[in-house]
Amino acid sequence: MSEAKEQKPRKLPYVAAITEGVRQVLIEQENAFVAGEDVGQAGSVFGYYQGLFDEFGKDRIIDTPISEKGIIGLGVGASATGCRPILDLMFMDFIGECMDEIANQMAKMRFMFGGAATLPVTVLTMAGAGINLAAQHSQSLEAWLAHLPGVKVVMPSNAYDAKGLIIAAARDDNPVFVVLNKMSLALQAEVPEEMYEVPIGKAEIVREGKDMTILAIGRMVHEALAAVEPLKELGVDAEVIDVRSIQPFDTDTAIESLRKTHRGLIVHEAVRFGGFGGEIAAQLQELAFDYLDAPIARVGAPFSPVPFSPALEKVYLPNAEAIVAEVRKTLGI
Amino acid sequence: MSEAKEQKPRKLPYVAAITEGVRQVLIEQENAFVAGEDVGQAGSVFGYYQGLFDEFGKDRIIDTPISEKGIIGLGVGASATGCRPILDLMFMDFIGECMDEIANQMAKMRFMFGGAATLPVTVLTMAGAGINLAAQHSQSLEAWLAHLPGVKVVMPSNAYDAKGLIIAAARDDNPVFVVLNKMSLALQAEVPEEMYEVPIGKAEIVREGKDMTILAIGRMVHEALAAVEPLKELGVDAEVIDVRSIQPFDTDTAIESLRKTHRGLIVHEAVRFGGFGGEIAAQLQELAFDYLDAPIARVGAPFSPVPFSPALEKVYLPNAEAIVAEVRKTLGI
Amino acid sequence: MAKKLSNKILKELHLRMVRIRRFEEEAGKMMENGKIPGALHLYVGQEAIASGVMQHLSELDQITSTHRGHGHLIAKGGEFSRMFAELYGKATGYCRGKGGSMHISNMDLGMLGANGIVGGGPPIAMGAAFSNKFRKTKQVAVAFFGDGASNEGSFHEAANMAALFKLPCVFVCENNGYGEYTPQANHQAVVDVADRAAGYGMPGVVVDGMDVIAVYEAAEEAIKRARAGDGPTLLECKTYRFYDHVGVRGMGLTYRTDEELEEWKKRDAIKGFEERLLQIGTLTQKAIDAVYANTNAEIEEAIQFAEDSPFPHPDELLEDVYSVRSEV
Amino acid sequence: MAKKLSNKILKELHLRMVRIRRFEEEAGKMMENGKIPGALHLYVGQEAIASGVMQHLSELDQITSTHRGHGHLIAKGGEFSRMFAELYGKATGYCRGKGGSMHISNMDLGMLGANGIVGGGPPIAMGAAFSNKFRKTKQVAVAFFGDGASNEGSFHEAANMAALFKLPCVFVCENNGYGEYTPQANHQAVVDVADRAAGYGMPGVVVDGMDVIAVYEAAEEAIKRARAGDGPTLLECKTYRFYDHVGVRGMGLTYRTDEELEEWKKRDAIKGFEERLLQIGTLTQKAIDAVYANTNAEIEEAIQFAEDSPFPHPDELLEDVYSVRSEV
Ligand SMILES: Cc1ncc(C[n+]2csc(CCOP(=O)(O)OP(=O)(O)O)c2C)c(N)n1
Ligand SMILES: Cc1ncc(C[n+]2csc(CCOP(=O)(O)OP(=O)(O)O)c2C)c(N)n1
Ligand SMILES: [Mg+2]
Ligand SMILES: [Mg+2]
Repeated sequence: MSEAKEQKPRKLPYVAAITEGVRQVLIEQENAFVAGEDVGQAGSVFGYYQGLFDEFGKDRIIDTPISEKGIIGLGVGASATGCRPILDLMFMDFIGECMDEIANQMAKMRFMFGGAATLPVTVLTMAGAGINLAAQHSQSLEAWLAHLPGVKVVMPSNAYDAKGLIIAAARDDNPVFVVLNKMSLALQAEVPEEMYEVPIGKAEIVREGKDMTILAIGRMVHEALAAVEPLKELGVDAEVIDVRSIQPFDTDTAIESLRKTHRGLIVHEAVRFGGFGGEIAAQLQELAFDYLDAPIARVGAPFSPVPFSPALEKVYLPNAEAIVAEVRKTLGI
Repeated sequence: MSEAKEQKPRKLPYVAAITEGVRQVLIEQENAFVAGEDVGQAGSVFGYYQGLFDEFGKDRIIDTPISEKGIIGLGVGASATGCRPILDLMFMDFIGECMDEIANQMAKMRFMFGGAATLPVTVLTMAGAGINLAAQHSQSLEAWLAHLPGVKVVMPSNAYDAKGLIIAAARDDNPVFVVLNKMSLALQAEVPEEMYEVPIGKAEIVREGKDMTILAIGRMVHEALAAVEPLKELGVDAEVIDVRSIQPFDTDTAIESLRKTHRGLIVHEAVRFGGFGGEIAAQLQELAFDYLDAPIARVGAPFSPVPFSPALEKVYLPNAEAIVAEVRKTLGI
Repeated sequence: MAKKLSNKILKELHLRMVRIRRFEEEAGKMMENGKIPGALHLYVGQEAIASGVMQHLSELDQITSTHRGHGHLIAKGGEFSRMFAELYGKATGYCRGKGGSMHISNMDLGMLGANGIVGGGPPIAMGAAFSNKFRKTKQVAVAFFGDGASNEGSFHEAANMAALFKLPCVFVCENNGYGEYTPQANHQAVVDVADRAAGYGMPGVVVDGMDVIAVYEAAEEAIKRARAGDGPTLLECKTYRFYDHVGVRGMGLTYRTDEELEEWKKRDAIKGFEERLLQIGTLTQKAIDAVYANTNAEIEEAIQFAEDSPFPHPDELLEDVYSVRSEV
Repeated sequence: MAKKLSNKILKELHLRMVRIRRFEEEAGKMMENGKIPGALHLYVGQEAIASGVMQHLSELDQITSTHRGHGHLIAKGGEFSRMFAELYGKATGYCRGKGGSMHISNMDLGMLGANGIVGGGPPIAMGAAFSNKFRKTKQVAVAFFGDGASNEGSFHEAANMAALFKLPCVFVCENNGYGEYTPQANHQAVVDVADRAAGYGMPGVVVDGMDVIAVYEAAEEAIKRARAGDGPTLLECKTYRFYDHVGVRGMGLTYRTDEELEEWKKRDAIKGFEERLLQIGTLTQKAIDAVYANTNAEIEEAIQFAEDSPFPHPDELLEDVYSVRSEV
């Protein structure tokens, strides 16, 4: 991310970086289009397609009915026959509406056909809690997708990665899910104007440290960074890794870091039990067993649906405090 | 399981134990009914409702259209209003068709309503590969459900547990998924005639050993047992635990075993990456860190859809050999 | 119209509508004042539908609602105080603060929940109707849903099963012409959602959703039919929402014109109904004023209740995920 | 009928049907002989539909199929040898042995897969049709599906979107009266699936699925309409399967009577068609015999090919899960 990022000190919010990434893909790939609910004139309820309808017209920015099975089906059929669809699933919570089309068709078609089908399809969807949208508009369900051979899954934590991962996803010849975060829409970062890719399957060390590796997913990267100072005060120099891609998962970067720090912690916003952190922890303890001075710790949401009340959602959401507390527990400090 | 099981040396196959469990529930609970595709006169494509249609009639054994969303919706609405539905989802692979109804309605209704709704609903569904039914009729997707606060998930490996867990599930006031296995339908076990429960949330030690804890899920219990002898020859005295319930997961039994054996391995038929084994491994290494002489190992299916060809499915499916190989790798023997 | 209907019913219909309207207007204000967090989908403009349908239902009958659910709960007998408390996220709310606007519900009133999932309601209502038939009660279950929701597979499956099993169920489509910001013509190639009924083998009826009597009468027939064991009906009510999709002024999008809004406002179900009630002498202006005054007082009290109520204690988070098992 | 149609077309229709029939009969035998693993849903009895429809499609047009998919692939030009090899699970099969009967497919022929998911096809066909329109080709996409599948939400969403976008798409419902072991009357309250078309704003047509000419003619109109940019049609073909739901004799259930089967067999699409062709002189008995003889020879060869072919190498398991990324 280093080079491209430093050329131009232009800052963009996450939401605009998404727009720019999609826009450049649409210019580059004539068979690319965007399809989803209110992606057209409304520019998405999250605003990240603003302007695209006016620029590309209704044939390439396609408002669909409220039909998630239809949207994914459209993407499967169209991608298998020469298009490069960018599908919009609005809230990730709606993924259950079309999980069959995702899991049994999109993910498996190539394999079932012995490699004869290629599905260059990108799906954007919005995860995360934090603005009191309650149990059906706040979930982080990436673990379901990560367990699904045939799709890739990335989760950009910042504007730079959002644009770069969208471009990489759209250029990839496989179904790629780009799981966005609604609390991050206004987050600014330096974003080059030109097209660039953030490689799918590569984690990024966003802060170096020597005492503990914190692997954070999506928005939790910022919470991990916010925990760095308090941890320092406890004498723990944390290395923070932005996982970025959960399928493929960048095992190497994680293991290399652990060899140095001997301690690891995983943070995701998803429910901790059965979340992707389990996969990471299982891998790390297996591959770095001899380096570990402490068990791999995990921070995630408690085992409950996301509550509506601000008083409860605050308690529900993993944050820097929870990270510090978990580190203290794990290290007994 | 000991006492009840030994009273009567009657043997039943898994398939008949399911029938008996469901039948006794229907007799006990007047507001219980079975609903699903071809559960009626056909008695299910797996045969486990044979005879129930004749005994209980079409009002209690209800053939539905091919409408998985409808079936789960029926169960949600009916269980919230005084019925105790037993729903049949046929192949677990179809769960994506109704994942929204499961995840956003069934699992969350009680919580979203502040505890005001109670959903005593049981879902039976058939998982597993092994008979060349290919990618869309062979999956083990329990990890999706385990990550879902609001539902319970059990996976009986034998006839005794199948009956006892179905009865426990039907008497439970929460949504419970009973994930069955199609390769186990003919497996015999001693099954008492009377009603009994196998407690949800309790694992069972099916073979005691002192060198290594093998936690096996569903049908893999039998593969783990088949690995006991070859492991003995390698000098490893394996303790085999039938996980039985993955939500809630019986952490205590697992940890206690690990304290004795100092080594652990998890086996499930589901794809290894992102599977429930990750959660177990993460918990075990965290809670038993100081007891472990080796990393927690995992055996699961490779990262691919289930292939059709017998030549490939054989390679795909985890088995005793794979368990032995993993133990050797983990222990360096 | 008014000939057939007693003054009592006319007054109740009016009261229901006013209660919804005033609740929603105040809820919108409280949201804009930053008092109500999250997303609020208001029912202003569509009051005749909930009111006309619910007039036929008792607390034993069930309904499923939508993301735009306050009106349904009010018409079903919901208390303002516990509703406002829920919108505020307070422990005294109907859902103990866990649900909020999109999941507001009350099982005792047979209100099986607003729903954040478009199309989430119909399968549940069908299930409740199944239960009613199974338990041999005379209860009816009504599913409210939007024009947009009629494109979801869940509606299709629920409708097919309800018709097949002849369930005591009514599907009430509140066709307000838009799914979010997408006009109906851009989400389906039919003008009448009711045209879908024939494909399931049930009657489809189109009714003016701005006319509470028309809704009342059509609902009467559909609910009677359901209660008599003759199966479901798809009742489409043509209506319009006066506020934006979410909140009052929404995102400021120009997906519909001011003229269109004004046209529909001329047909405001409440204003028109009040004129007729005055005309036929069912209500005097004074009586109407009293309805508003009482309603306003109740709202004021309810808001105070919500303001004064405590937030849920953090420990409550993990409650209500599971029921503690009870032996049968 | 035959007046309008050239001998060439009549012969081709006949040939397609015979090829399907004979393939299926032999596949059934091979399954019973233990040569073909997994589940085999055979198309015997329904041949007129695939044949009549596919007569209008080129290899550029796409179809999606069902669990009962061999007939569709054969009619679309599938080779027996690679099909048998796939059913056997051999490396030379159309899917390299990874798909088997329920996923048999060939992208080069525009056959986008049999599908193990009931209702899996229509959304994909709709997507292919969308692609055709987007890419401004003249291709048409046809979705085959059963009466049972018409109750799945996926059909509903696909039909609605296809009609809304006026896609070059045809929905062919093969109504064989049963979804597995459940008669149509127990899975939907309508007699004609085609009645659902009006609810989406597309024409619905019912045709005798045992009459290849009737199917041919109805399909012609629907496909022309699609190709002309006038949108989709729902074409329902009434038919019957002569074998059981799965395999030949299935699970031995008594969900349908022998009499019913015999009634339908009297209307066997192939036998009836042959009689007419003999009558009008399009084919002589000798020519008909030759069709069978050639087909049989081809099948024999194909089975030999399948038998002789190697199973996939274990290393092939992890191939084809992902495409190796290619720069645009
Ligand atoms: C399954 C699902 N898809 C999409 C959404 C986002 N969404 C919320 S309301 C809405 C529009 C619903 O339109 P309609 O059913 O007509 O109801 P209305 O808002 O007009 O009352 C959409 C698309 C959702 N909540 N759930
Ligand atoms: C989503 C889904 N639900 C259920 C099944 C099981 N199943 C396989 S074939 C079948 C019957 C399909 O009936 P229909 O669509 O009429 O096709 P037919 O078999 O009659 O050709 C069923 C229920 C499935 N494969 N997929
Ligand atoms: Mg609407
Ligand atoms: Mg059928």
